[in-house]
Amino acid sequence: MGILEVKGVNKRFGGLQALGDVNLSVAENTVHAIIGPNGAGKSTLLNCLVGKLIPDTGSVMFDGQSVLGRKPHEINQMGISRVFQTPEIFGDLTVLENVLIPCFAKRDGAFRMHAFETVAHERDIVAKATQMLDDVNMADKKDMHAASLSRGDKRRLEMAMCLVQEPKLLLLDEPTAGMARADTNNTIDLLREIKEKRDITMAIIEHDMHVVFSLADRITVLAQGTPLVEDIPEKIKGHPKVQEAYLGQAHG
Amino acid sequence: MFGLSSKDTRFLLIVVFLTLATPILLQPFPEGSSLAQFNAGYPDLMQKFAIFGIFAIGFNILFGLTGYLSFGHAAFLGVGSYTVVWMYKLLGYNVLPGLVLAVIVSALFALLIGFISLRRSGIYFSILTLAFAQMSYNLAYSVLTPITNGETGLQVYSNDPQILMGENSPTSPHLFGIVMRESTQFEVGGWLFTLNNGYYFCAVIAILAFYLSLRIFRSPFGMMLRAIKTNQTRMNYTGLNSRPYTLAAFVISGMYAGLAGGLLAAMDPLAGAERMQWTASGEVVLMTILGGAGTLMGPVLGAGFIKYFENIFSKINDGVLHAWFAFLPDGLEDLVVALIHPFVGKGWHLTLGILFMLVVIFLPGGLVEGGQRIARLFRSKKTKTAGPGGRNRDHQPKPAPHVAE
Amino acid sequence: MTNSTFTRRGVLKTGAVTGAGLALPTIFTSSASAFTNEPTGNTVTFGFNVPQTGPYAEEGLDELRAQELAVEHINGIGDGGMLNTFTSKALDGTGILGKKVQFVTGDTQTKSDAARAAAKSMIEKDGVVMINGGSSSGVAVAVQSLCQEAGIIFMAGLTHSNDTTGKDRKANGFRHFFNAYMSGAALAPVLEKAYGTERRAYHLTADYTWGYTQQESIQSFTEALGWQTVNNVLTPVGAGDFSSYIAPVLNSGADVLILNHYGGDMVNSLTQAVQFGLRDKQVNGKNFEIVVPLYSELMAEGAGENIKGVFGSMNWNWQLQDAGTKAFVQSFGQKYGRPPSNSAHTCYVQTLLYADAVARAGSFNPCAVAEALEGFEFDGMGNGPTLYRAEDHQCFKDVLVMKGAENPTTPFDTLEVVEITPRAQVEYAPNHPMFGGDEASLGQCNSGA
Amino acid sequence: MDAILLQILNGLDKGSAYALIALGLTLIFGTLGVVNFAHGALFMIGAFCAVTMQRILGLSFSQVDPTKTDFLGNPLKVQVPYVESWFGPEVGGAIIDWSVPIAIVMAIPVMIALGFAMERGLIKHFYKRPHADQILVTFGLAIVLQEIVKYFFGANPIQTGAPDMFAGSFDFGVLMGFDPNVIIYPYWRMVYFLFALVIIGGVFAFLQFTTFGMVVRAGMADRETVGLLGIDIDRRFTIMFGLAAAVAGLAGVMYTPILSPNYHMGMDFLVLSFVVVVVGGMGSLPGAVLAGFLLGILQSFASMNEIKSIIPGIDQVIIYLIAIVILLTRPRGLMGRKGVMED
Repeated sequence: MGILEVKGVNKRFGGLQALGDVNLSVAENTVHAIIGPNGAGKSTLLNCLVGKLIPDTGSVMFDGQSVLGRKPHEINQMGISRVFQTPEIFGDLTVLENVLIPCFAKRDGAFRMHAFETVAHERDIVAKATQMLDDVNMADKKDMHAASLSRGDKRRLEMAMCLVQEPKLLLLDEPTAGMARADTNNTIDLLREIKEKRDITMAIIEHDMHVVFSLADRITVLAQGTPLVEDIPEKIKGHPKVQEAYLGQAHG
Repeated sequence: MFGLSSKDTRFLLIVVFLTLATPILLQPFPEGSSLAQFNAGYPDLMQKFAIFGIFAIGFNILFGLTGYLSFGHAAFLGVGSYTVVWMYKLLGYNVLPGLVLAVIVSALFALLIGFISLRRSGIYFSILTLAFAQMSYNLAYSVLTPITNGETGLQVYSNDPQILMGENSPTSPHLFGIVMRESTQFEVGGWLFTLNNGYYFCAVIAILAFYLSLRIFRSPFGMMLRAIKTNQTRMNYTGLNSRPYTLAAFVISGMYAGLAGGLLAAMDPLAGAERMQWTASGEVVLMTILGGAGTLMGPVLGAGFIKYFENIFSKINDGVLHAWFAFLPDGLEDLVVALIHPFVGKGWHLTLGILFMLVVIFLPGGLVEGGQRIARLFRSKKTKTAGPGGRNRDHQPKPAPHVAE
Repeated sequence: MTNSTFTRRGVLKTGAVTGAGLALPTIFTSSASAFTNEPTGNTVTFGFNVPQTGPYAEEGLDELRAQELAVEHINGIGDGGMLNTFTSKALDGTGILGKKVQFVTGDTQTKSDAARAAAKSMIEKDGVVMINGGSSSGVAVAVQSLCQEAGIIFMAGLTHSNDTTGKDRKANGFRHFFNAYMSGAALAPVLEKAYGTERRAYHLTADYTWGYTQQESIQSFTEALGWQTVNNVLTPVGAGDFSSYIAPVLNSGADVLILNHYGGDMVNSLTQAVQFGLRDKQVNGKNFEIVVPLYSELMAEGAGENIKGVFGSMNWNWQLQDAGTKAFVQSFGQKYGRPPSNSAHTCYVQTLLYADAVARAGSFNPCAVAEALEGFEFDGMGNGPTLYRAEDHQCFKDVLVMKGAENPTTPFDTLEVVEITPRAQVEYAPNHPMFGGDEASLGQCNSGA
Repeated sequence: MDAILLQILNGLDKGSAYALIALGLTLIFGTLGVVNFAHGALFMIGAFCAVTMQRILGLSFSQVDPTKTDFLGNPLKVQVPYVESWFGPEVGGAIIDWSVPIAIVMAIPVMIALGFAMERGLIKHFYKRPHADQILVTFGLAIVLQEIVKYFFGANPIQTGAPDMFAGSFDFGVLMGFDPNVIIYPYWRMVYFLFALVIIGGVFAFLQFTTFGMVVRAGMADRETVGLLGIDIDRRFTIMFGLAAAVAGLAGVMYTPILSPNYHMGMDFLVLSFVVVVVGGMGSLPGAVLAGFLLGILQSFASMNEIKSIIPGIDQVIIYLIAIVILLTRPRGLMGRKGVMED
């Protein structure tokens, strides 16, 4: 029994079958990659997991509970954090504040009227956030405007914001999309480090085979909205069906 | 002190000092001098500064922090005023019950409007709030005349119950016998200063309101609100429900507005329906943007700026102009007066419009940015003389602009 | 140290010269004052609170012209205007009680709040002893109650609602202008003569206090004639387009449309009613007619030729032929190149009446002034013999019934006087139910002491 | 039935004005992404073009008429318009009578020039600024414009009549078999409605069938991409601003016989037109037109006595009520696109 269990999920947009009978199981403390060509339904699947879309049929169970019908913030509170394709951070806030917010969310839940406390007086939380920034090597930038960070640093910051919540499951939506090779390698290093240092389950949606094979414990290949195969990376590499699906676009 | 950092404490103390010294600071010109026209240290205007300051501070908690632009906050102002006057009519002239109730009623009203309006964001939210406020205004002006006394404005009549009125109770708004419109005056040389009870009552409340807003700005709650303004998607995927946060901000700012409206009636026992019109909502938007949205002091400055114009510039008529330029030769005097004439007196709107444009074009951060630029100019001069040590400033990573100042 | 309810200026504003106030190194000067803003120097300040911005700005401008002229006449500048024809001779053109009059102005914006703020500023900052002006009843009532609280005299400008001297009457407030009741009383006989007693009236009424009182008055008078009231429809203020209110009128069986509108609303509703061709129609075998109970010159100018033949009432008109009117028109016309409007007239007269009352009372004390005004009978101000009634501070005088002129030669004679309704015909008891009944009371005069 | 027909007719011309103003507002918003609070002022300036034309055509010289006297008792100076003395009272009078339609000729270049000047001189610098700044600066501009007009024309409403030919009203009722006087409709309002249809049709045709229009529509959908194609989209957007100003101005010119213009009429229409635009859906041209007519007609219905007697004051709040209902049921208005103006 995995921490995330997707069973028989279907999703149609008008006449288009975006997801057809998707079954997926992500085991605890593994890195599970979902790959597939453009339009394979990877993003739709992800959106079904985080509450942005509701599947037409099927079930999505996380940690023994259904996520269906819950709002994104509720699902996050269950322990799923998400990293976006283009980093979603609080641009107008400082780097430290960016990390403080998930800390508060973790401690206080989805809403708390803490209008009469002072951020600076929440020493535990500030310490935790500072420690997290230290972990991702951003401690020296903690007073900078998040919007003025480099793209790599934004990604790093977003990752820190997710990790500081100590999620049970971290979803990554093409974390290296549009990155230069060097940046991609940095990201791979960062993720590998996270994987080694923490007990965390990750589900990665990715285009870039290099990233996938460097990180994943298991891989699901999605094509036209249906899982094609699921296996360990070594088996996937030479799999004929995968070759077929990726024909002509082996590396995105 | 007061749960604030030392910098904020200093800031607060400066604000307290400025507020308490306002009656003196706003009378820079001696009585009888030709510039006395520009003195603003008379009770009504000072009260307006404090009250609209409160209104704008509250509005800024919503707009400045969350970015939700409400075009209907005047409705809460009006509700606050009506509540207070109704309390005068039913209970008596003590302002306290009315003010407390004004805050409660406006909070409920804001809860209702906010609950519905916050289902949408952006301009759709603005139009929803505008629609509610305009409906309130139109109804208050006409159909609800039995409750609001319509165009004339709600006021106290001699046959009202006023059940708490004793034999010797003051017959105008008071706080346990301290009558709001009483003043103490003193003269120093040619200067005349008026210390008005009502003003100091408003000033104390304004300081409390400011302190509260300072605390909110520095609180996790305030940080959440700023986060909503920046990125709601991330907010939601961080496990935070933005709706109750925005609703709380909306209600808080509605309470500020209700308090301000209540104070208007506490200073002057009449509540007019125009207080709820969209122009009044627009005014607080302009005050906030003009001063600097999202900054602590900006909205207060903006409020002061607009009220000063409305009350001082509108009173400069041709007679006054002629008196100023009487020293010029006749022809020149007439020419100068004719040139200035369109901009003052009944033309004060024109000047205000031009200033709006100038400020927003040249000072995108509002008046506060103007102040900061001047301060920076001052500072850079200082650092130049202080030697090379100060120069490093510019090369450090740019710190996030602090929301204070 | 002085404790005062409303500020009083010990030091005078006399232009550029800084007088004794600066020279004396006094700290904590104290001087007891008998009443609010007691003038101590050789000048006294009036406050003219008129709409300078907003829809009635033009009317406010004309009021301001007249007030300025009145001040000149009181101070002995110019030809003296109505002071020459005024029956009371207490004013001699040397100011009031030896003090020169100066004035400050405020902008009411035709909003109660703004008007009160402007009035307060004039009382607190400029130390005025009297406020005059205004162009709407809401503003008048609001400022009147403020003056009552402050302890100064309010001489209302253009305010036509019954409430101003009815349920909202105040001891410190005085109204020279006529009211909705008088309009009804004056119009009814003329309407009877012109349109007969078998008429069916349809009212369009501005949806606010003034509209209600005027509609109530006109309805009661026309019904007394035997007219029926088909309907009374409330229209939003500033609606702009009244077509959806006007269109159903013809089919309602009504043959007279009564427009209880003022200002821009009146210009638009009348223009649009004419555009709908109402006045070319026949209903019940009679010509369809339109009545505008309250006229003003500026609105008539705005409505242009649409007002031809439309009846209405006015407080005063420059075309009157009495000596007072002639003197005022001459004086005003010389200075400004145009004849005065009736709101200008009422503000001018009110300023003179106040000054005269002070001179007769020998004091600026508002209570003394009020006493001098109460029950004061005078003539020579253009309205014939006039009484300032003590019970409600309303002036009683002749009322003019006007009609849109068929062939105006200048922009100023768009209206012509049809009848001068004698004062006796428009009088009523102070406790008339439309004026607050027995409950209405002036309260106590407040001098602010 | 007849009452409903009557109110539909009345709603049409009110709706025409709303639709025209909202159309211009949406053009500016859709192309430039600018919230233009000065749009009402443009409508007002248009109306004052008609007033100006009336004044120009009515330019007069004085002739002393010794038989009459003015209010001061001096001999009356009669004002004789130049056009009447040039062309004779018949033709001259007719020219003056037609000053509102003639004003269109003046309004088009004036409004386009004003639009260009506004866009190049001011709005251009605000594309990248927050909407709040745009609101403040255009609101300031609106105040300035209206104060300038007030300075020259005063605060009173100014009568600008329609040509005599269009005076009076047409009896639709008789045409449809009702009694006379049941459904009457002024000729000028018909003219206005037709005029609005022509303008709206013209704008849509322009955007639909010209290359210029196609580029602009593409730009409205995705400005950056069009910019990448090497098309000078900025220049076209300037022209669009001029066009929007002209639409607002023409709406104002032709509205003057219905509503005597005064300097603050722009502000009166501003709030309403924003409600219309938002109800239609920000950035949607058909939405703006649809919402304009819809709100106009519903407002007319709400003014009916039958409805007012059930819900007093409904005519004063109907527009806002509809706006609330529509925005709560259709998050982006009637025809709004996703993601526009939601931040």
